Amino acid sequence: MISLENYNWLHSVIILMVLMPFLGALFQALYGKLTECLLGVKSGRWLLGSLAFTFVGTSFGLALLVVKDIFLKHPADVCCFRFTYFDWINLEVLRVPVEMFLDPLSITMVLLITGVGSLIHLYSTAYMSDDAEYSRFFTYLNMFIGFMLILVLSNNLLLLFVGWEGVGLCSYLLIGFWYKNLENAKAANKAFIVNRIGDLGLLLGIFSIAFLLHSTYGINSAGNVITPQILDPRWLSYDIIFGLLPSILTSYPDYATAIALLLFVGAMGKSAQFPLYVWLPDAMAGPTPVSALIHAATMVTSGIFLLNRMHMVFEFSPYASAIVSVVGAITAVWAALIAFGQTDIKKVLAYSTVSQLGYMFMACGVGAYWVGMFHVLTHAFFKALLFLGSGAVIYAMAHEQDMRRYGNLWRYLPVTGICMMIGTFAIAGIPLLSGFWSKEAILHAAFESSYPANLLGVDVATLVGWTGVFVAILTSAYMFRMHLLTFGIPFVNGAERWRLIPAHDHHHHHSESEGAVESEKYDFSDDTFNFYRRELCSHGCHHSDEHHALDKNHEPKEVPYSMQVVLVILAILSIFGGFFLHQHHFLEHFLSSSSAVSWVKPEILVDSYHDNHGVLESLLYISILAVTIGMSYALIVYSRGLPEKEGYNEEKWSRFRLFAKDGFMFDSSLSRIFGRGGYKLSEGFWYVFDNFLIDGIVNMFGKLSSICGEMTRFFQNGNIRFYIFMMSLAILVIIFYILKGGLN
Amino acid sequence: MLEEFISNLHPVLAIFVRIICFSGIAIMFVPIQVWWERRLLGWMQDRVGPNRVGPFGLLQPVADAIKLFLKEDHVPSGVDKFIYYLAPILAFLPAFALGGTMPWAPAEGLYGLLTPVADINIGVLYVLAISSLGSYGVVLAGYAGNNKYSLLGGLRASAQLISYELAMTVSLAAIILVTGSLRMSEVVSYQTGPLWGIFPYIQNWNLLTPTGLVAGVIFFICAIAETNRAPFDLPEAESELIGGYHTEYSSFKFGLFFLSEYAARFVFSGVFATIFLGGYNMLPVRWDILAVDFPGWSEWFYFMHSANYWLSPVAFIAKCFLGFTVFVWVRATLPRLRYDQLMSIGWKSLLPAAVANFIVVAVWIMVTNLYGMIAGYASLVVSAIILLVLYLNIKAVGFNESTSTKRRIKMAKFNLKENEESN
Amino acid sequence: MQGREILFIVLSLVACFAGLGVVLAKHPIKSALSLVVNMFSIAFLYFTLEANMLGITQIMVYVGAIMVLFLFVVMLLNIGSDRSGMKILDLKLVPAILIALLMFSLISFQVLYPLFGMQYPVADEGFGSPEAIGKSLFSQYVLPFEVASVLLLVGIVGAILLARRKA
Amino acid sequence: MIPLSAYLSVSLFLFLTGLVGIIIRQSPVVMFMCIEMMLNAVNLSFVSFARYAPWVASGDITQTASQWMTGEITVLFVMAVAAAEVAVGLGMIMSIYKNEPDVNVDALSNLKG
Repeated sequence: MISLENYNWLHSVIILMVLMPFLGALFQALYGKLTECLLGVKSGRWLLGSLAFTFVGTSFGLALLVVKDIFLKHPADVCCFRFTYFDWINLEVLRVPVEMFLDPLSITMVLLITGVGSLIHLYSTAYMSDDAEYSRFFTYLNMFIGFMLILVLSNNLLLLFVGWEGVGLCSYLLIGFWYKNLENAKAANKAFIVNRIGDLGLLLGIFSIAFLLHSTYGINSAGNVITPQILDPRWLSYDIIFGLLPSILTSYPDYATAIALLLFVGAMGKSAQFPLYVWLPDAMAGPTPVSALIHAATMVTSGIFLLNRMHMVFEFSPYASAIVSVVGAITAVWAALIAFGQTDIKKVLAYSTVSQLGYMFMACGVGAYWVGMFHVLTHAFFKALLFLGSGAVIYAMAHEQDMRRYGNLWRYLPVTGICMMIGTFAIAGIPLLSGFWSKEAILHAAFESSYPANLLGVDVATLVGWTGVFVAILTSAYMFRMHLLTFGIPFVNGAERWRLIPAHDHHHHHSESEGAVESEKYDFSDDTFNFYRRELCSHGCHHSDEHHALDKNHEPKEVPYSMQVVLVILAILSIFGGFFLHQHHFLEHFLSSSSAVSWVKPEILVDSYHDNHGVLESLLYISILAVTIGMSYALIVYSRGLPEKEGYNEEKWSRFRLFAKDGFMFDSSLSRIFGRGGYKLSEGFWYVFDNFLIDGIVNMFGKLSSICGEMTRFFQNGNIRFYIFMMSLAILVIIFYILKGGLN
Repeated sequence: MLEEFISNLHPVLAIFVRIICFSGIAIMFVPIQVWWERRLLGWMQDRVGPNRVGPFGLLQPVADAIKLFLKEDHVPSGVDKFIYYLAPILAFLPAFALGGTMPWAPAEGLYGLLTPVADINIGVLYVLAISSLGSYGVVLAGYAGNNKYSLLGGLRASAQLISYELAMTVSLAAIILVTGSLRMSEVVSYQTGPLWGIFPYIQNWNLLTPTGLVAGVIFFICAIAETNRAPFDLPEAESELIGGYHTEYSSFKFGLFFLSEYAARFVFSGVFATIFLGGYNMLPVRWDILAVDFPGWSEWFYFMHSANYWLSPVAFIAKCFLGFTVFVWVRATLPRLRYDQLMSIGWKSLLPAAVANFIVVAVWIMVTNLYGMIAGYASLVVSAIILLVLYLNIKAVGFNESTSTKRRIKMAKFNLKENEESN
Repeated sequence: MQGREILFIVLSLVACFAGLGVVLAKHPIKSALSLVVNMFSIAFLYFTLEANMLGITQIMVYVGAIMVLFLFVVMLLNIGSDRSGMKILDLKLVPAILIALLMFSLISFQVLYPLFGMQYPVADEGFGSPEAIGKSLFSQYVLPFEVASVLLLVGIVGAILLARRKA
Repeated sequence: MIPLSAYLSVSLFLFLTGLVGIIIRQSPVVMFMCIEMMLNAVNLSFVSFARYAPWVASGDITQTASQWMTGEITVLFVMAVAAAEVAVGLGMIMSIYKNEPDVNVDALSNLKG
């Protein structure tokens, strides 16, 4: 530990870093409309946008300052700081202060959040410039950054939970940003509700940690301190937890598995892992910058962050780790397969995000936590790039999101195209780009895992490794599919595909289609124009004058410079970021040193019996081969434009692709089982309990009171003097009683 | 000699002597007041006034009194006899009882045995309590007359009394806060201190201090209202209610009302003089201090000091007459208010002003105790400005409202016209 | 018999008769006047108990304000005597008086009689003075004082709401 | 010497007179007056208890004021409450009389069971 005395300023810098985004949110919320009124819409929005960017940028600057003065000057393993500000909860046995914890892991996340966050704020100032509720958007976005910082910087589990719920709230608000469209509101609700399941898991995890600490070392029911070790009531803070957990978990290994799995359920919800991933694709209903920031780069990675933070618990439980990696692998494959059936560009990216998150969990599950964080970083670069690029495409294409309407956009959007190509290369794992490094690291970690991860007799780590290779093939295939469908110059069937849409008079058509939307608002059975209509619904109501629908006369234009700049920065990061972070094992050393307390690893972990030397030696070639296979598949199938089998007529689609389009029926069957099943169940309960038991009791009381009322209504004759008379009679009796010594 | 005689009396008898001293003066001065009022009114209204009976018409009040008491004592039929007879007495008593705690001379020597009737430690409250009793005579007279106009007069009187009682109480509360005592003699002796704590040779009469001035003006207006004089004489407005509550009274009973009205004005002027005008002191000059500070003139100053003592009853009566003159002056100058104006002045102007004054005084005393005199006066100015701004804001809002109503009415008329034209 | 006792007897007799007058007077105005007399005599009883401040407050609040309000209301509404009259044969009259007598005898035997020999202590200088009341009012009883002021405010608002003309 | 019981019996008499008055009178205004009288009776007993309390003659005013002024302070509060009560009560009576010019309390039994 460095002595903090030379770094008094850190104390205030950290809280300032957290407070800046909140201040921004407060300003936007309170004075947003006022500013627009006072300065006019255009300059007011300029001011608001720059302020929003400035607040987050200031946080980023502060984070850079901290890195420059602390982390670059000292070895990483001594850089652990705890800052206590004030007490939030202060009981005799429990004290939860508002305290921040600065270590390599949290500063990495802070840099990621504020850095990517400020870039996306910059992007949004242009992207949202003609939305009616500009300041509301930035309120939410700034607030999100603030809560995310609380999440990663907090030093205790309760404060982490505050951040966790806060980002969930912001995500909800931003998915439902265009809440006037019922679909968006439903998507927001879905995200919120699915996340509740995960949050319940996290809460239970926190509770069980608290229970474990408290019952083993804490104060028993008689109020006596059992062990003198736990005198500090801050037993929800990391430094206490990490100091006490190893010895407890060594003696109770089953608890380790239980806690780890509960925490993992929390991570699953937030990070969209297999059963709980269903909200993330729907979350694309929000504005695209939100998808880039929250649903690709930062919030969804908080599950990985949680696993990294609490990795001690997981390392005590090989079973839980195995489950983590298996769930990650299933998610990765599952989502990658679904991505093939998607025609909406943002949905492809959403499923790709889910798949990549699975990848990260694979890494965490095989014990390479730093690799998970590494992939979080690189993924943040290229996925933010891809989302923002897709946003640029959508912006240029009159808010059309269907890739089948695109094609040949290279000609019109060269900068976006190049940037997105870099992103595609990066995510596919083309060597030397950032995705390559992290993906290699994951596969490497899987094959050389030191875990005895033998679940039901299967060598999990090796299996996961091969799954990773398979997912790499799939990833490069569907990403190139997306890229080629969007930007690719078709060799055979000529022109840009939106040219096939018949032209129409803007205003006339618009009013007509709005009327149509009005009349059959939620009926999207005619799904050729499914997304078209949806976008119309979501955007049309706000600025029907400025936006016209896509038609054959549309000429895509390159997006504003402020958006291009962001794309270029992110592209540069996608190219060099991975290499930069990976050289000399920089990140590995940096992150591996991050823990509040060092502890002796359990002995079971040292024992390794699987032997993947051969695979490890040829891993580089295997992964390059995988990328090549995927890429060549995509080139062969999509270089001639949109294949007939994936056209507008879905009857010609293959059964697999149709199945994938529906997400393998997973979503709908979930709703069928839990929705309808729950309904039936509650109907049964209603019939039995409500009708007979509860109604019976209530009616009994009603009847009883009415009988009593009948009996006493004689006295209630409305004559005040009678009341007073009775009252005085009663007083007389009472006085008599008292004077007779009745109270003695 | 006189001193010995009085001091050897039985205490109950001594009290009677004091009462007679006080109320005798008050009754004695009623005819003079009547004459003075009529002459002054005549002068102010550019006419002669009574000038036939006696020199300068000085005997006119006597003639009036003889006429009044020789009239037929008429009792209307259907009145509640008991209340009818009770009302004039109830009107008469409080007017004199009001002066019970009022010192008309210093409590030293001979005067100390004669005044006040009772220097109790709640003298100011006593004044307020008794002045609130003044309404009973009027109200009951109005009721007993068995006459709609009388009843209306009584109603008005009671509403008016209750309304103005509040402002009066609060304005006196400010003075009590400054003085720190409810005892009348201490209120007077407080006023002999140096002015504002700064000028050593001038007495600190409450009317000379800023907050005291405000309180004094409010108190005097309330006193006018409490005695039902113009411009607050709605209970006996001749043009509306014939004579108000005393319409049905004649002869001696009317005389009692008449007497009590003049006595009440005289005594209220006395209370005003006691609380705001330095009581029985002749001039706001501190002769004894001057004598000490300027030894060359000390004999003359000491002479003035003793003159101040011996002439104090004269000075006090002069002040009462001054107050009475202001009563008459106001009556001659201002027209009678409308009933709603009366209420709005009482509740919307006087009461807030009195409360504001009270707050200013409280702040001033607080700040003076904490930070010294200069800061105290600064706080006085600042809080007065703040309250003024607040008042102006409220006033502005009121103006806006009224103008908008006017505009709305205009618009409505305009629209009506338009419609008519189109039809 | 000293002056004080005579004063007490006179005052209490006045108070009792005025109290009876409140109940027995046919006309509300007369009831009100009896009540005024009653309260006045109670105020003077306070004076005999050396509670000067309270006595004067009693006169100011009850006689000067509350009873004037009563009179005002009676006159404004022009309430006559009970038209139905006070029924002498009202069934409640006899039991009510019986109850009162019972209570009086009970309390006087059980409470007043034992207290008869109660010593009459010499009060301190300043007992019942404005200073003493003010000091305890603004130190120990400051919270009830504030609550009472709020109560008065609520009372004002309530009265205005109740009595204003419907628009 | 006036015994405490004398004051208390006056108080008790007035209280019971008020009570009887409430029961036998039918005019709401008079009933209200009776209530006021009862309050006054209780006040009188408070004051007399305060005066006759055995600790009155002990100690100086500033130290023990809060002890022996309790009865009188209570009376002050009763007065404040009574003032508020009268304001509201008379308002109610006014509105009752506006609806029915000749009011008998017995007739006001709309809320009877």
